[in-house]
Order: sequence, then C-alpha cells, then structure tokens
Amino acid sequence: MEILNYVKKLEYLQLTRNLNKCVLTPILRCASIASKRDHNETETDDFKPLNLRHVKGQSNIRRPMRKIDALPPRTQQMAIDQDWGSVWPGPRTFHPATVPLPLRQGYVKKGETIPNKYGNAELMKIPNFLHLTPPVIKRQCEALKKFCTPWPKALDSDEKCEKHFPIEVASSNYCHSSPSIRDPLSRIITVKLRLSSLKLDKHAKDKFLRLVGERYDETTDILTLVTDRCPTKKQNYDYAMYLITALYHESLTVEEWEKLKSEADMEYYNWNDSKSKINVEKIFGKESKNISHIDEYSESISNLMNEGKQFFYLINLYA
Amino acid sequence: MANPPHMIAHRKSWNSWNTSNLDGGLRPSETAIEDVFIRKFMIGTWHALFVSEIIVKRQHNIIRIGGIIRRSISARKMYFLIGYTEELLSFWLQCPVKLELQTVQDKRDVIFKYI
Amino acid sequence: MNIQLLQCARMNYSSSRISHKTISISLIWRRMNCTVGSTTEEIVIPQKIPRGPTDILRALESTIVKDPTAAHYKFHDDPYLIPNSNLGKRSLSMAQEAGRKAAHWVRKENVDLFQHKEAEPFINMFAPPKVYKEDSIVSIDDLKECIEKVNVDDSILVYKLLKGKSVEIELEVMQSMLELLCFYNSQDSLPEEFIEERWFRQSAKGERQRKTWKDGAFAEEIFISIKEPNAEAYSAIIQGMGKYYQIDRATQLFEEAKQKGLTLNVNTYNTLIEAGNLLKENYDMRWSYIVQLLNEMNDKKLKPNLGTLNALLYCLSSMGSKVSKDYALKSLSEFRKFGIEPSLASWSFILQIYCKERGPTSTILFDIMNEIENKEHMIRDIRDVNFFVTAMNICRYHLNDVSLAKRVDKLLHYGNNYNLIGDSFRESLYYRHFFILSVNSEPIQEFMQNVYDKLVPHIYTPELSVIEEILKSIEISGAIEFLPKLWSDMIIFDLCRKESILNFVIDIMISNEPKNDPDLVEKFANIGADIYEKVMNQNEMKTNLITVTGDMLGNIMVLFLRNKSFDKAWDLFITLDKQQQKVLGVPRFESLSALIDACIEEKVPSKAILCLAYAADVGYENVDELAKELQSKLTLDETHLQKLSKIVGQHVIIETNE
Amino acid sequence: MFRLNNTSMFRSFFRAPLSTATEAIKSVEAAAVELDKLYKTVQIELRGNDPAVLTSFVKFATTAGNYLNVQSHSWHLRKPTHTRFTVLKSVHIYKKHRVQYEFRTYYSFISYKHLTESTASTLLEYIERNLPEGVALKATSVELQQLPEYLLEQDPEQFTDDSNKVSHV
Repeated sequence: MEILNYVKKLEYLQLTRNLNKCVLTPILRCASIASKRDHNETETDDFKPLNLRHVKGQSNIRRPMRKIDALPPRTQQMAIDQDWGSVWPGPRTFHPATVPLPLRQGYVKKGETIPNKYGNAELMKIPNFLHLTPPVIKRQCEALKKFCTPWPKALDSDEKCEKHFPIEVASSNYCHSSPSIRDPLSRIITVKLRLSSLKLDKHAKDKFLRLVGERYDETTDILTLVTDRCPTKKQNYDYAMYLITALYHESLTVEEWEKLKSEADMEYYNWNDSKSKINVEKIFGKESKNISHIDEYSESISNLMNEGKQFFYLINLYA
Repeated sequence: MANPPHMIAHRKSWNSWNTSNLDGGLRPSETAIEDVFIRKFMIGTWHALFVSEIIVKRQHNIIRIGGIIRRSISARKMYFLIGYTEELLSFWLQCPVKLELQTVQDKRDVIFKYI
Repeated sequence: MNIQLLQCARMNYSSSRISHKTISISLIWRRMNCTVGSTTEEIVIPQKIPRGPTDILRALESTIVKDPTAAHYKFHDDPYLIPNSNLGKRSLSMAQEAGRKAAHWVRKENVDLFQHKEAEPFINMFAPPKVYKEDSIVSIDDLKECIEKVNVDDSILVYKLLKGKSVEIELEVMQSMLELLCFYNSQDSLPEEFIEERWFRQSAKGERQRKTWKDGAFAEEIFISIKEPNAEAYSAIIQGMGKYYQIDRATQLFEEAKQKGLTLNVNTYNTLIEAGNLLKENYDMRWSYIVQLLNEMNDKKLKPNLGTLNALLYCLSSMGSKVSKDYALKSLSEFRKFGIEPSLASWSFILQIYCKERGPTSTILFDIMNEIENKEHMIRDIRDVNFFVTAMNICRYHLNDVSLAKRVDKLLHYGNNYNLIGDSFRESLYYRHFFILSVNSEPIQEFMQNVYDKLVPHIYTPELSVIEEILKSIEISGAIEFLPKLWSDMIIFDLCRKESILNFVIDIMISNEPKNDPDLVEKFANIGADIYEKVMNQNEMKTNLITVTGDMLGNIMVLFLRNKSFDKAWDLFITLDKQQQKVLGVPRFESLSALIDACIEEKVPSKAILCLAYAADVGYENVDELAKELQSKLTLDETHLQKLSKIVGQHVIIETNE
Repeated sequence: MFRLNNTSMFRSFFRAPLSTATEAIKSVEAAAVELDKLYKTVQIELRGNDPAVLTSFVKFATTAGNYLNVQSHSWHLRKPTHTRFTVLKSVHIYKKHRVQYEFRTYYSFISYKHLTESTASTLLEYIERNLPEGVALKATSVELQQLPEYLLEQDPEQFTDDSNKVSHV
C-alpha cells in the first residue's frame, strides 16, 4: 500500500517535472540569465525521481574516457637514406604510419581534395607492390642467383634445341588463393614430337599416321599427344611415353593382314601401281616410260585422284 | 562506403580479394561463405571497434584481414583479441590468418564525406 | 585414402625414374660426342642445384637488415599498438599469447566442431588434439603417439587404461614412457608453441637448488612395474632424479645398479657429477668424488661427452679454490684429446672460475674470444645461453673494456648467434651491462649515435639505472643537446616517476644554460613544463607520489624565464605562493631574484612586489638589495612603495629616497 | 655373351667385396648428381580483377627475369572476359526490373625462354611467392627431352625385313 502511494507520488513528481520541461523551460529561457541560473539550481536540488518504467532515460554517467596517447607515426623517425627493403620486407596491407609517402586516394567531386592516407580504407584494399621496388628486386635476384644455372651455350637457337631434343613435354602448374594446393587441371600432359626424328620407313610412317589420326599436323610435321586420363601428372606422362613407344613399335611390325592391302586402301594414289598405268600400256602397247608426255599425264591423273575433282584445281590448271 | 556496389572498380575497390571469382576459379561458394563468416566473426569479436569495412585478402593459403579500428580499448586488450582472432580463425579456416589493422583516434577520422 | 596411395605410388615412380633417366642421358651423351659432338660444339647440361623448401626464403631474408624504427615483428606495426616500455613489451606479447590460449581452449572445448578438413594437404597443427577420457578405448599405438607428442598427462592416462585392460606393454614402450616421465617430472610442461611465455619467464634461479622431484609419482611407479629393470631404466630414473635434485635417492639407485653389475650410460654419470656440489661439502671431497666417478667411467669403457665436460666445469665453477683453475684447464685439454670441443656453456663456466669478484683480474676472456670469434655457434648445452650475459658482465665489472665488449656484441650478432641470448631477462641484463659500459667509456656523442639510436627503443628499453648513467655522462660532458631526446624517451618508457631523476634532469638543465641556442632553450622550457605538469597533476590515490619541492619549481621557473615566457613563470609562482601546503620547501633565492629581474624587465612592479613579499616571507636575507634594485630600476607609485615598506621595512626605502 | 659378363662380375664382387663396394658407392654418387632438365619456354598466364595490379606484377616478373638472365616478353589481352549473372532486383516480383552482376577477368601473359630446371624453379618460386592477392597464376612449362633409347635403336633384321616387304607390296 505504501509502495503504491509512493509510486503515485513519484508519478506526480514526474508529471510536474515533465510540465517543467514542456511549459516552464521555454518561458524561462526568455527570462533573464540570473533567474535561469536560479532555476537550474533548484532543479538539481530537486528530489530525484525513481524511474521505474523506462530505464532509458537513466543513463549512468560514463567515466570520462582516459585518452591513451599513441606514439607519433614512425615515418617521422625514418632517415632519408634508410633501407626501404628492410622497412617493408614483404607483402602487407598499406599502413600510413609506416609508409613515408604523402599519398592520397579516393573518389571526390570536382574541386574537392582527395582524402589523405590516414584512416583511408581504399588504400588498404588495393594490393600494393611496396615490397617490390626495383632496387629490392635487384638485390633479391642477386641473392637468388646462386640457385640458377646457365642455359647450355650450344643450344642457343630453337633449331638446335629441336635437333637434339625432339620431344617437348608441356604441363601446367596452378597457383590459386585457397587452402588446397590441388588443381585437377595440372594433371594434363601434352607431348609433342617431330615425326622426322623417328626413323620410320615408308610403311611404318604410313601405319603410324593411320594410328595417330588427327593428332599429327602435316604442315609442321609434329605429333601432339594430350593425356589426361590418369589422376596425376606423373602417371599421365608415363602414359604418353608409353603411347609413343607402343605406336612406334606397332608401326614397325608388319602384320599378316597388312599384305591384303589393295589399291582402294592406299593412303594416296600412286600412278605407277595403278590400273591406269596398265591400261595405258595396254593401249599403246609399250612400256609406259617410252610413251611421250606420259609424265604430264601421270601427274594429272595423280593430282586428280589425290586432290579430288576440285573446281579450283581445274581452274588453276587450265587458266 | 558511400558508393553503391556498382561503383566497385570505378570509384572504390573490392573488400574481398581472392581468385575464386575469376575465370576457372576454384571453390567460389566456399570462399564466399568463409568471407561472410570472417566478417561476422570480426564484427562480433571486435565489438563496436571497426569503423571501416573488413577487408579480406587471400594470397596462396594465407588470409589477411585488414581494417580500421578505433582506439577505444587499451592496446593490451587489442593484443588479446589479435591473438584470439588469428588463432581461432586459423583453426577454423585451416589457413594461416593474419590481422593487419590500422587504428584511428576517432570515428570521424575515417569519414571524409557526409551525404 | 586414395590420394595417399597415389602419392606413395608416385614416390616410387620418381625414384626409379631418376636412376633410369640419368643412365640413359649418359649413354646418349657418349654417342653424341662421337657423332655430333666432334663436328659441332658440345652441349653441356649444368648440374641441378639441390635446394630445400625454405632455401629461397632464407636467401631473400638474407637481404634484409634490421630496421631501427620498427618494433619486433611479433608486434602489430601501428603507432597505437607498438609497445614503448619494458612493461608494455611484456604485457602486450603476453596478452596476445593469452588470446591464442583462449582460442586453443575454445577448440579444445568444441572438438566436434573442428573436424572438417578444408586444407589439402592437411596441416596437423590446425586439427584439434585427441582427447582421452576414462572410458575411451585405447590401444598401444595411442600410447606410442602420446609419448611421441610429449603429452605427459595423456600418456599416463592411456597407460592406466591399458593396464586396466591388462594389455601387455612391451619393454621398449615402457622405457620411452619412463624416459618421458623422468624428463618432465611426471607433469606436462608448457607447450612448445607458447614461445612468449617462455621468453618472458623469469630465469628460474631461485628454485635451482631445491628438490622438485615428485616422490612416489608415476615415474617411480613405472620404474617399479618394470620387472628386473635394465641399465637403461636405471639411467632414466637416475637422470630424472638428478635433474630435479632428488640426489639422495639417485645415488642410492646408482649403488643398487652397480651392485647388479649394470653399466649405466654416460649421461647418468654426467648427472651424478653435477650432483657432486650438493653431495659433498668440502672442495677436496667433491673433487675426489668426481675423480672417482670419472675413473669408474674409464673402467667401464664409457666415452665421455660434452655433458661430462660441462658437468665437471660446473662443479669446478662453484668450488672457488685456486686449484679449480688448474683443474679446469687440465680437463679442457684432456677432453680435447677425446675430440670434444667445449661449447659456449663450458666457456661461461671457465669465465666464472677465472673471474671471481674479489679475485685478481684475469684476461682469459681475450683468449676465449680469439677462440670462438667469427663463428656461428649452435646450442649444444642448455646452459649455452648463459655465455653472452656472463661475458658482458665480465667486460663491464671485471675488465671494464669496451672494445672487448664490442667484440662480444659482434659475435652475438654473427649469423644466427642471437638465438643464444636466452630469454628476455638475460637479454635486458646483457644490454644493461653493454650500455653502462659503453656510456662510461665512450664519448657521449659516439655512444648516442652508435649504440643508443640503433638499439633503443625497439631492441632494448633502458632501465632507470641506465638512464641515470647516461644523464651523468651528459652532465659530465655537457652534451646537453641530447637531453630533449632522452627526455622524450624517458616519458615514453615511463621512467620519470622517480623524484631523484627528475631533479637530476632539472639540475643538468639549470647548470648548463644553452647560451646561444634559442631552440634548445625553448626545448628545455618545454621539458620544464612537462615536469611541472607531471608533478602537479599526480593522482592522489597512487602510492609513491613525487614530492613537489620548492626548489624544483623554482628551477622550472628559471627555465621558463630563460625562454622569455614570463606568463608561464608567473603562473607557476602563483601556484607556488598559493599551494604552500602542497609544496615542500622553498625555491632557491636565485630563482626568485631571477623572477624579480624578469618582473622589472616586464615593467610590472606589482608582481615584483608580490614576489618580494614571498621572498621576505620565507626569510631570505638579501631581500633588501632586491628591493633597492627594484626601486632604482622602476619608478614606483605611492601604493607600491607602501607595500614595499611593509615588506622590507622603512629603512630601505628611505635610504633610496635620500 | 651378356650372361657370361654378368656372372663374372658377380664373382669378382664376391672375391673382393671391399674394392667393388667402394666403386659401387662412387657410381651411386655419380648417379646422385642430377642434371638439369631443360625448359624451352615457361609461359605464365595471369588472371585478375584489376588490370593495374596485373600490369604492375608483369613489370615485376619481367624485371626479375632480366636480373636472372632470362629472356622474357609479355602481352595482355585487350579486353577482359565477362561472366554475368542477371537476377531480379526485387526479391520475388517485378520481372521488368533486374540487376546484373558481372565478373571481369583480365588476362596477362609472360613468356620466359630457355631456362634450366634450377633457374625455372627458382624464378617461379620467387614470383609465385610475390603473387599479389586476387591474382591467379598458371605456369606452363615446356620441357625438352631427348628421344628415349628404345625409340632410336631398332632391330636391324626387322627393319630390313620390313622394308623389303613394303617394297614388295
């Protein structure tokens, strides 16, 4: 009961206080300074209401923040001839107190000043190359030279490389930003081989080309094998080398059924082995090499058979 | 912060730097989720301290987290948080994590334009 | 699983491939030389340069020198986060480690959440530790793993579980378990990864000679449970007891083993030799005990090692008789015959033997330095870290030779020798000796340039005693130009809480007035203002307050006046006048007269009279003359004269009037 | 013939194990000296979001190559590739209003010519370690190899036999 009364009283008090706020203060503001001071004093002396309803208004007085001094930025202590590579030895987010450059960054409207480096998040975002200044690159490369070996002098041109090292093995390594160092694409191996470096005879070459199909490029005389069916690079490499070996030896062997090769199976038209020659000889009744203009004739026939009855070809021939 | 997202690469730069969003980048979804996790973790752990966005840079398997913070707690507490954040995020993401912070005296130091 | 298999397969492949390939290449070469090589030039393929995984990083690191403006790399490079005092360095790095420990705790509490495997290849450090409980199912492999990972508590638990299931544990595992327990005294030590705690831990000097071995702990239990313990088991338990100063039982077990006819290993003998100091009281008895042990080793054909030498020298170093020097040198040469090179620890013992505090001066350090200079030293004995501190200590107190100290310092910075500095305590001790020695024997200019600027504040933060020495040196040489810098450093290092040092700084500034350098005068005045502010705004709640003396304030006033900042000086005087209960004593007469002179110069007679009144109040005799001077220099009106007469008496004024 | 040789070697091994053992060690040492592989080219492909970062990196990589005495040249793709996502601007409705997200990938290439294996791995490690954040790197190396022994040597009988047969056909 008593408490209830108390609360009521409080409410009343608060009401008056609110009234004070709403009505009195504006009036008092107009009043003289002296009276205002008096009023303030009375207000502080006033009985402080217990605010039960909403705690929001009751802000407890904060301890004033003790200001903690920071050191001055260390750019101020830096010597003019300091060794920058030691100050900024590795990749790091930009920091204004360490970089003694008056940088500015950020987009502003025309005529405004670009914000400076302190407290500038834009400068922190962009990857910087402050650790890779030209003298530092030079110095680091000098230190790395002991791990390098010179390229053999005798192999100064591509032709020489090709002559002594006819196989080219290409593979890729990937560098991503991820916790895993694996990339499935790195398993792929490409092996290139100049076909002329293999000692293949006519039959073997023919068989070889039939076996490799479109992996052989006629214009450059290069065989390209791409292997990616095994999960690791090493396995794919071994597989590619196995393929080359198998192809080579397979093309050298002559199977029994290869003897059955007929004119229709020939890879190109050879007039000397063809029926046309026999026919011509039959017509003329003498051996082909004695017939006049036989070379032009045989050439035309072979061209026609090998290149196809192309319009362009004919045009070229008769134009 | 004042610029909308479509101004990225014109007026402002990315907050996340990784290779997942490039052609042929690996783990795009995982990276995005991890970045969100990092940001939430940082905001919660460094409560009311960050006055800039949180910048997440990934290089190889190192994750570098940058940002600007206020000097409202003592340096000692900050070092505790640095140690805690780096270690716990390393455990979670299984990458070495490094914080690269810049401190400013006041929130107003990072504001250069009012809109 | 699959990947692991593949990796294995790949490794097999590569090894076979290498041998195969080199052979084929050599074959081809032979042919090429005879066919192609004769006509064209020969192709020389260089040999592959073998390279480890971190070699490139090390090569790149070698291009970096120390940056004097940067803090240690363990600290965050931000002005707010760079520590500036010794206390700051300690508390910040410990705070960071505390954060790391918190993270470890979180992971340990939530092991089930950290089971994902993101990284490939997986990094084991990121995985949560395996937790063993009372009811977990364990095997002998778990025990082996625990021992491998040096988890003492876990291995005890697993061992108990295995025993509970009455699993037979092979002798080898028992032995390694016993060795683990003996080495760590049956308790977990600080994990390896918390380096800061190790670095900042006070050197355990106090507890050195105390028995810390846990009697009846698990180590002994295991030892008992081994049926018919062999020599290795005896060696392990004796070494453990010796390490933790349970000497009596160690010798007891030693006798027991001898009776059984077992041959203990060399390290056990080393432990026992070291224990000689505690066992025998008399120097001669100690020596005969050691000789007896050595003879025993000889009989059993045990080859001594570095540990034997160091144990021997350790005992000799605490003997302190004249013979110990002879014995030390003899044993050095004896061990050399065995091909045992002394380590840094041996040298530090030698130094201790030769350079006693009250003994004659010995120059053995020169010889030692000639021996070990310009070499990279590896840690071979745990006490190797004592060498640099001992050597620097001897440079300072015993020899007082700065050039030798520089040689020692050069050796410390040679290669990776800095790893042998020990811990933070030893490091600061080392630099304290080095600083005081150099500041006392070198010109202050050179000291500041070559030593101070390079090492302070990031490598070493000087303590109060060092600062005092530097101030003394500044006072002697009158090199006051360094004072402002030193003062700002003192503020940063939080070293200006002591009254004597403040007074010392002020005295230096007062007695060395910079005549024709207005810049320096202003800086001095600023220092004065700093001190004034510091002493007046002290927190009353704190203990050891600086007592504000009138003398100090008077001196600061003079500094203000020298800088022609009369207003500040006057403010100071007002506080001096008003807060007499707070200020102890009174300023010197010279300070007051300087203020009055300044008042005269400023033509403010009322202030001058006030000052005069103060001077008269505190009872200075020469007030009369000041009053005369005031009268002669300024024309005073009636009221002023009246006041003046009240202060100094009528006679002075009348005289001047006449 | 071969077999005979072989057995005699074994015999000598047993007779004088010491000398042969040392010889064996020597031969192992000789085998342990590994010769460098030869790389005709090492081509580096860089992908990144920010063309400026790529140009800086290419500049760094070519300079590093120059200091290590490696010929190099670099080029850029003039236009980036775009990957676009078009989604509704609102959460569910208003099909007319959409927003488009876009990933741009810029490409740069560097090609190093004629490197030995030691040089190539050193150079690659150096530039990969300095790869800035947000840049992906692909290093394609073309290794030069000789023809394996078994592709050069042929069974002479088979060879002649084959050629005869072919000519017959």
